[in-house]
Amino acid sequence: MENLIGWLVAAPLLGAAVLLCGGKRLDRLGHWLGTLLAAASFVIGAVLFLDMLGEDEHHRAMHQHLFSWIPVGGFQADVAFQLDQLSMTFVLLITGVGTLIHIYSIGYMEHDERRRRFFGYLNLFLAAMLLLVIADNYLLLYVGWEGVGLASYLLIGFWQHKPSAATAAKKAFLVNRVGDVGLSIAIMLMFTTFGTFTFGPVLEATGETSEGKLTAIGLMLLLAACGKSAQVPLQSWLGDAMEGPTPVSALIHAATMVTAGVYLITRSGAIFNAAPDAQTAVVTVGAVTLIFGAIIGCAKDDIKKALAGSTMSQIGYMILAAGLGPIGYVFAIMHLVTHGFFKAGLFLGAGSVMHGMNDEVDMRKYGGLRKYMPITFITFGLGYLAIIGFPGLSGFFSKDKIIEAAFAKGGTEGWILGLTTLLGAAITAYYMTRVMLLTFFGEERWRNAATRSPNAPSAEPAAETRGEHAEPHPHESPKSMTIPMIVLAFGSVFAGGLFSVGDRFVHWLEPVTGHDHGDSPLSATTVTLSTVAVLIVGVSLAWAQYGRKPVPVVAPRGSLLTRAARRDLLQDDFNHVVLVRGGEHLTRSLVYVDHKLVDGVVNGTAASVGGLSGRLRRLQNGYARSYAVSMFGGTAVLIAATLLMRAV
Amino acid sequence: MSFPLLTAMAVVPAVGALVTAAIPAAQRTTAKWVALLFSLVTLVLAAVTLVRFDPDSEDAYQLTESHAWIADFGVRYELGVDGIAVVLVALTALLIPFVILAGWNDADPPASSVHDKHDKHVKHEAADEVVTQGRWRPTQGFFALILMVEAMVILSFEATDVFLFYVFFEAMLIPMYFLIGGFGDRAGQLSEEETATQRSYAAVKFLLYNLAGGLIMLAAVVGLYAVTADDLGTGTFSLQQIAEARASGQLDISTNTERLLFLGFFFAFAVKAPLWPLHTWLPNAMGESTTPVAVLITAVVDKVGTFAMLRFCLQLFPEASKWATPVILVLAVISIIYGALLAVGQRDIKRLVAYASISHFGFIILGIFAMTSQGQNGATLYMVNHGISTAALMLVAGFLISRRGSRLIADYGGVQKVAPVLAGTFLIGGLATLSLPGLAPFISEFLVLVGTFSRYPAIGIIATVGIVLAALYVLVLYQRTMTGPVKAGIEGMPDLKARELTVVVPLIALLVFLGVYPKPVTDMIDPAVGRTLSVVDKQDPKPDVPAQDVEAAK
Amino acid sequence: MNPVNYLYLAALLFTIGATGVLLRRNAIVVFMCIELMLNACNLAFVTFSRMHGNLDGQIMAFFTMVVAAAEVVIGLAIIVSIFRSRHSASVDDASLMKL
Amino acid sequence: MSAVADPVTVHSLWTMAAESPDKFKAPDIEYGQLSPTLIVLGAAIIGVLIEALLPRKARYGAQLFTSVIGVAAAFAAVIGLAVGDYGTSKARVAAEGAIAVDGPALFLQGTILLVSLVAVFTFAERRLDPVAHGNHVDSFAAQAAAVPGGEGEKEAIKAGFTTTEVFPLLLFAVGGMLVFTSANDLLTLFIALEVFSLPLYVLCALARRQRLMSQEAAVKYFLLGAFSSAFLLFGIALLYGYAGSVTYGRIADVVDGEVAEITPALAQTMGNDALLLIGGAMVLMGLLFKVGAVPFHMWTPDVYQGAPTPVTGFMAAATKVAAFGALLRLLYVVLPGLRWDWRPVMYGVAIVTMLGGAIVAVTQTDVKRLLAYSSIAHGGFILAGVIATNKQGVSAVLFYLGAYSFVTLGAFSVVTLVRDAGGEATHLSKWAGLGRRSPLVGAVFAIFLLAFAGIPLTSGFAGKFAVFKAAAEGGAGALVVVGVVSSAVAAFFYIRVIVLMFFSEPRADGPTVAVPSILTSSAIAIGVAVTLVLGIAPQYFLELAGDAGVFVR
Repeated sequence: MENLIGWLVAAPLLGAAVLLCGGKRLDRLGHWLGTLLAAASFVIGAVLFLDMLGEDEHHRAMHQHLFSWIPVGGFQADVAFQLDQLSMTFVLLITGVGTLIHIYSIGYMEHDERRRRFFGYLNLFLAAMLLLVIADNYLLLYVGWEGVGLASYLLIGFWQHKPSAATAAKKAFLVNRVGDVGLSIAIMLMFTTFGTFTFGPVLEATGETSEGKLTAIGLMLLLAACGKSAQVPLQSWLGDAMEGPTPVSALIHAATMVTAGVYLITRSGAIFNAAPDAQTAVVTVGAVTLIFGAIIGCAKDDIKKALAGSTMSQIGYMILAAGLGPIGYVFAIMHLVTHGFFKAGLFLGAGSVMHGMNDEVDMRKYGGLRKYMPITFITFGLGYLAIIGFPGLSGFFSKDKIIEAAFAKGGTEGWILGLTTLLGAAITAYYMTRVMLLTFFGEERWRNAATRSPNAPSAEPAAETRGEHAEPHPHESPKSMTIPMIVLAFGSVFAGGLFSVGDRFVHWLEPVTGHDHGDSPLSATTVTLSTVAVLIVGVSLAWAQYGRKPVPVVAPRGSLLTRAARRDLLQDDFNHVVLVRGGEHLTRSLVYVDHKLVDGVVNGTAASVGGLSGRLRRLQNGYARSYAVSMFGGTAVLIAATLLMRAV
Repeated sequence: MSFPLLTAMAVVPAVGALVTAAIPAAQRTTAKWVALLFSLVTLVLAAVTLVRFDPDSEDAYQLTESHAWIADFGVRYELGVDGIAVVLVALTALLIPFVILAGWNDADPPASSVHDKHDKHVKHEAADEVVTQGRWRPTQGFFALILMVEAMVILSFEATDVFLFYVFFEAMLIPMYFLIGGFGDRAGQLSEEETATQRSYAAVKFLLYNLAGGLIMLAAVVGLYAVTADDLGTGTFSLQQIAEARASGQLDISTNTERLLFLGFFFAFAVKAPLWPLHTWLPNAMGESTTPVAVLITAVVDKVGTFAMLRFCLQLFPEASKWATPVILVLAVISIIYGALLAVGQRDIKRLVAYASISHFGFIILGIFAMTSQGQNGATLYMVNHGISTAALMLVAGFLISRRGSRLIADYGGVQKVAPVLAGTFLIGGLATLSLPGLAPFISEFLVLVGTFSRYPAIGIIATVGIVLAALYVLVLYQRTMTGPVKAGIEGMPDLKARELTVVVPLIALLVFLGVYPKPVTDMIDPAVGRTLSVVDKQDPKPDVPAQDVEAAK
Repeated sequence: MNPVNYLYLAALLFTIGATGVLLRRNAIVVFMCIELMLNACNLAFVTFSRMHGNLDGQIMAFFTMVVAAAEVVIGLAIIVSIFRSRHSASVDDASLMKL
Repeated sequence: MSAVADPVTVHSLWTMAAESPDKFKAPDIEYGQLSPTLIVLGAAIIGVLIEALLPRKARYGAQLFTSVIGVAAAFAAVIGLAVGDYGTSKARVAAEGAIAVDGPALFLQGTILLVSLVAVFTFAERRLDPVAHGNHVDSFAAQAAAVPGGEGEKEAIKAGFTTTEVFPLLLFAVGGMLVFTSANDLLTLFIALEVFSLPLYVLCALARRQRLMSQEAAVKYFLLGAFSSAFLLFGIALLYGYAGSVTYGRIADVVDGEVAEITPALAQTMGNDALLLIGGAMVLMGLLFKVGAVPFHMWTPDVYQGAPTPVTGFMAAATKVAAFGALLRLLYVVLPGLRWDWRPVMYGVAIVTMLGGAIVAVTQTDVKRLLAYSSIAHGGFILAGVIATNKQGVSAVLFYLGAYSFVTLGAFSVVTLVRDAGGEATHLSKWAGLGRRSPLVGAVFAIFLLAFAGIPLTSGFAGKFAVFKAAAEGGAGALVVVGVVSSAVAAFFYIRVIVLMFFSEPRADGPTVAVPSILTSSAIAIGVAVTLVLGIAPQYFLELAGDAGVFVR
């Protein structure tokens, strides 16, 4: 059974290879092949899952050792897999949601002549992501880590002919690279500290070494997580990443890849538990990001960017939870899973809306769409309720647990975190309601908005293929797209309950992550009530603002905060001024230095020799007598020198 | 005495050069095929060597050959390979056929016909023989020179006699010089003779730089002779003899002398490698020469420099090497960052790759002087991987340039739209260059970093920053050339042809294979590296909490 | 009288000759100065010969004279030919080749 | 004391005559061991007779024949002596101590003779200059006495006169050089010097083209040469004054204070080191002038440029060999006792010579001047070997001289080929693109340049390595470093020429490359062959030079 683990990765990898190398021949059925292999790997995952359930909960981890990868002296890296409950959770999420999104894409990418390649990239992503979660050592994880980075690079930049897309892709990769530096340094630290970087031994040995080293490792891991999971300060790429096709945003930039950071931290729990300072850093990052993202979410008029902001903020929740240590890990993962469902659902919904609206993304040009695309409306609606944590839906359970855990951290820290999370919940309710209202309620602002507003991001090329810029005719999307949405909607509704009843999820993960309840200053019910309360506040605020009065098609100038938020809270400006400009100056001056200084020295020496030569040859003035002089002088010197030698 | 495999490996291409050069002007195509054939034969021989080579054997050098040569100079014709050399020889033999294939049409007239007499001279043929073949044969010359370079490079990898090594290390410059100066990719932005001037400037710069390095090394070589002559009675250049003599304490070099000699050797290798601040010849040389030649320079010839550091600097002067390590490491790190930053700032594709190479050589040298098994394994592996990846990237770039007739990045855009395969291969080459996990360079780079970090954490961390910059220059290059709207002059650009694919695909396949399963190579290198380290007697730093012990404790 | 004085004289003559070579322009005069230097040498030879009481020095002197004669032949030939083509015997005029 | 000195102090060949007839003892001359010199000089005399007796038309052939046979025979004789171990075990002082027959002497004589043989070929070349009035002409003036451009010259040319005297002149010069390298007393040294200098002065004046420059070269060479020989002579006088003898061995003994019985006079002069030092310095100066060492080098560029190129080639090659031969002998046989005095001085000379030659050459624009400066720089390298003051030093110098002389001769022969309307086109700018227009010439010249630059696998490298190695062993490490630096500088201008020949566009009015007869071609071919053989498999010749490394005393 364990030998199946490898196939989890192999199947999609095979698909990617075939689709990308296959060439035009595969254009017609390429997407089916891709979907099939994604499904295959889901099935394998499911089989392994059932097998795992059979085992007693402490011996569920499975291992598969393929071959020795880099055997160099003391440095032994293997290609080996470890599939425990934590990995399994991810495997199911990835392959499940992945497969759905493959199906969705069949319809969504129908009109794109490069659809085969798109599916190739999707498979590549699945392979890398699965490798990331089933690797049994950090180096192999690193391979998956960068692999998903590559896949996301390729997919964000899928419409390469759009400069904006190409730039966004590059930005995403670069920012991720910064995170990767953290990961690789962390691995080096592990190697120098423990002489290995395999999960088992490393996590076992954490007790033996100094807290300082562990803190260093922890911080480096956190840096990596920030890059991949778009946490402050490395969050800037996620918004731009929305340039990619919507299914990509749903799969990579909502459900799976961006949560890799959470996985990393949870996986390395042992290290963080032993390094409180690192944990504090983690929770801080989480807390900041969850507010930061939420604020951005409130300001964006681009539906996908608004959702991106929300993603950031939700992952902030998870990171925060993971930072809480054993009290939080489980809920981090649980929220991760539920979020996977409803956020993917929301994105697919958004995609469906755009699909029906000539790829218009500006919510101010939507409105009243509920009667035109009912299925989308319902599924999206359910996702909406889930994310704002409407009691009974999955988001409610997971987020509520995190808030409890935050308080349970105890002390002032606990209070701060708890209140932050509550505030976050309120804002979430606010901006999601805003999205909902702008899109599906209110008057139909798209009616006379024939030409798209200039400031809206240029649309996906599928539009050109359909080639109409006239007034949109909103319509429901094809089955291939709606079915996945429906399935996800089910997930959004029931997953939470399913997990929480009888703490199933806690028991499932406990053997891996460990769990304790902490001592919350507030009773569970108080927390729940306050959650509901803030929820209501948020919703009603939003309704007051967007539900009652008509929404202007062109965005009002808005408050200072709003304007800042529209520009990702000035993060981009910072990047531009400091990094881009500064970098350009640096490189330009270096080029100059290299040419004038380093090279100059060389050419200079040559020149000076030439000059010297030019001066010396003047002595050769053609007059025999002057030659005689030099000879005479030479002799004199010769004699003098000889005598001198004797004298001294 | 068994079949002299190592000599054969050098003789075959040398003969090939003569034959190729002798082919009459008319049969240009024949010349190409002959050259390719000889390079392939060499490749086969290299394969045989790999098989015959036994990684686990006890003796330092295998397949050795030894004949008297210049007794008065204490010089013997001594060949032998250790795990490092054998791998690099294989790399050379492997790359040359691709270089030849890639340069298939680069030297067809009109091109300056320098080499004609030139390889004449390189071949050391009696002058009157030339009379029989008066006319220009640029193509023949081009391929003859390439083969000649191959022969000399292989010999310098195999030589276990310092003098013998030096001879080919220097002689190699001449054919290279004519390859650089004699053939340009007709992609200059300037007029014909402006490019010609640029080219000859580049060629002269290349030659003088390396000659200067070589001459300084010559002084050190002479010094080495004097030293050995003093202590051993008769001067010798044989690596093994010297090593044994040092081991037995029979030969002991005073600290200062050793340091001076070391510097003499190192300078030459640092120029060749090239190490900041001695690098400025490389961008000119790579920028002006045709892409195959550029590949020859950076992927093959320059490796001799780094290889020689590993074999000669460390093994002849272990103490001095340790003494110089801090400075060298700093220079290496500067190379890494500096090269990468300049690569970002380049407007010319080939110069960009050149600066990227400078950055990579920084990594290699870093690995060598980190004096850890990971570092040196990584460095050696890096030489191989960098050879392959740069070849892939540069050759594809060459195909691109030859299509558009320009080296300026600004002249490109949206290529992926018209030539997706070209763009794809280019991207893979680029990803290899930024050492993406799963492709070969990642492994070597990571090993180098780990190796450095485990002994010099600070330097290791700075060097790690280099990987971000690498991503920057590669992706910027890709974005500007391949993506975005199709630029004027790009429309209707043909995609890769069969010949070009046969060049690129195997290289990429190799990159992937070595990225996933480098074990065969590392198994070759590891023992040799271990031996080198024992010569400099350095052990890897121990982890402070070896996890195994912890396991055991539990 | 002390033979050393002859040596001083010889040295003096030699120096005069050398100075002449350095100062005079006319090729013939320069040449004569060189002859003077040679004769200074002769004087030195003879003096030393006398001091050491062996004849080597005197023999040397004879040979020097012969050589000087030979030099005259060659020298005058060259100088005359150059004079005929340039109508000047100044060594400074003959400076086509320089730098 | 009596004017008739007692026989003890009278022992040199020259003073035999001073004996009263009854005691007359005929000097015994080892003709066999002197045969090389005798043969060459004999051939020279025959050459003179030919000039006197044969009709004009017949002379060229006859002269060529005589010279070739003479030189070849002399070379054979040298080989004979060498085979007869006269270079090693049987090495001795011949002709009453006037001539030394030992390893270095034979090796250098052999080299000189081979070089001269090749030089004879280049002298005899008659294909390069355009046919004048139906007769082939060589590179020598039709009638040296005729005024340049004057009527006389025109008639001479019409009449098809040629200066076949060059052959005997060459032979006399060679004879002088042979003696020069083996002279074992100062008088012989001086005579030999003059014997080979005087013909060279004349030869310099004989160019067919650019006669003004040729004559100027001659006059400069002559005046400066005479000037230097005057110094040499005075130096000899002082040494004689110091040691009371002109024989090397005797002087050496006196210097080392190992003389049997010391006459009061000797005691007095021996006490006066000034004599020794000044004398030694002046003799050195005379030799350094011939070697062309800075600061006694200034004649070299002008003379090399003005003289007819075959003569230049001969001078550059043979003179250097002879002069270094004499220098070695002087320093190793006469003044070893003074090593600690002259070594530092020579050190300085070597350094300025290497650097000066290389640096000034960088900005030269005329091929012949360029080669002149390069020969100066090489002189510096050889001096480095001389300074090693050990056996390796001697053999290294011998080897270097052998290798270098052929390269030089070949290079100058190539120069004779490149011509335009005004004769040889020696200005560098005219050489642009030469390698493209005529690959063969370019290739060959490139080989020579690379050999000059000391690129491995050429004789230049082997020689340079040998010299530096010896210097390093002789504890002159600094010289090696300077040498390396100056070679780097030198490399620059050799490369410049190659770039010019191959990487720059040929000029429309560029020179043509004359197709030489077998004579020059063979000269060049020999040059290339030697360059490559000594480059790739030098061992045999190194051994040869190694065995020849010991001076007899």
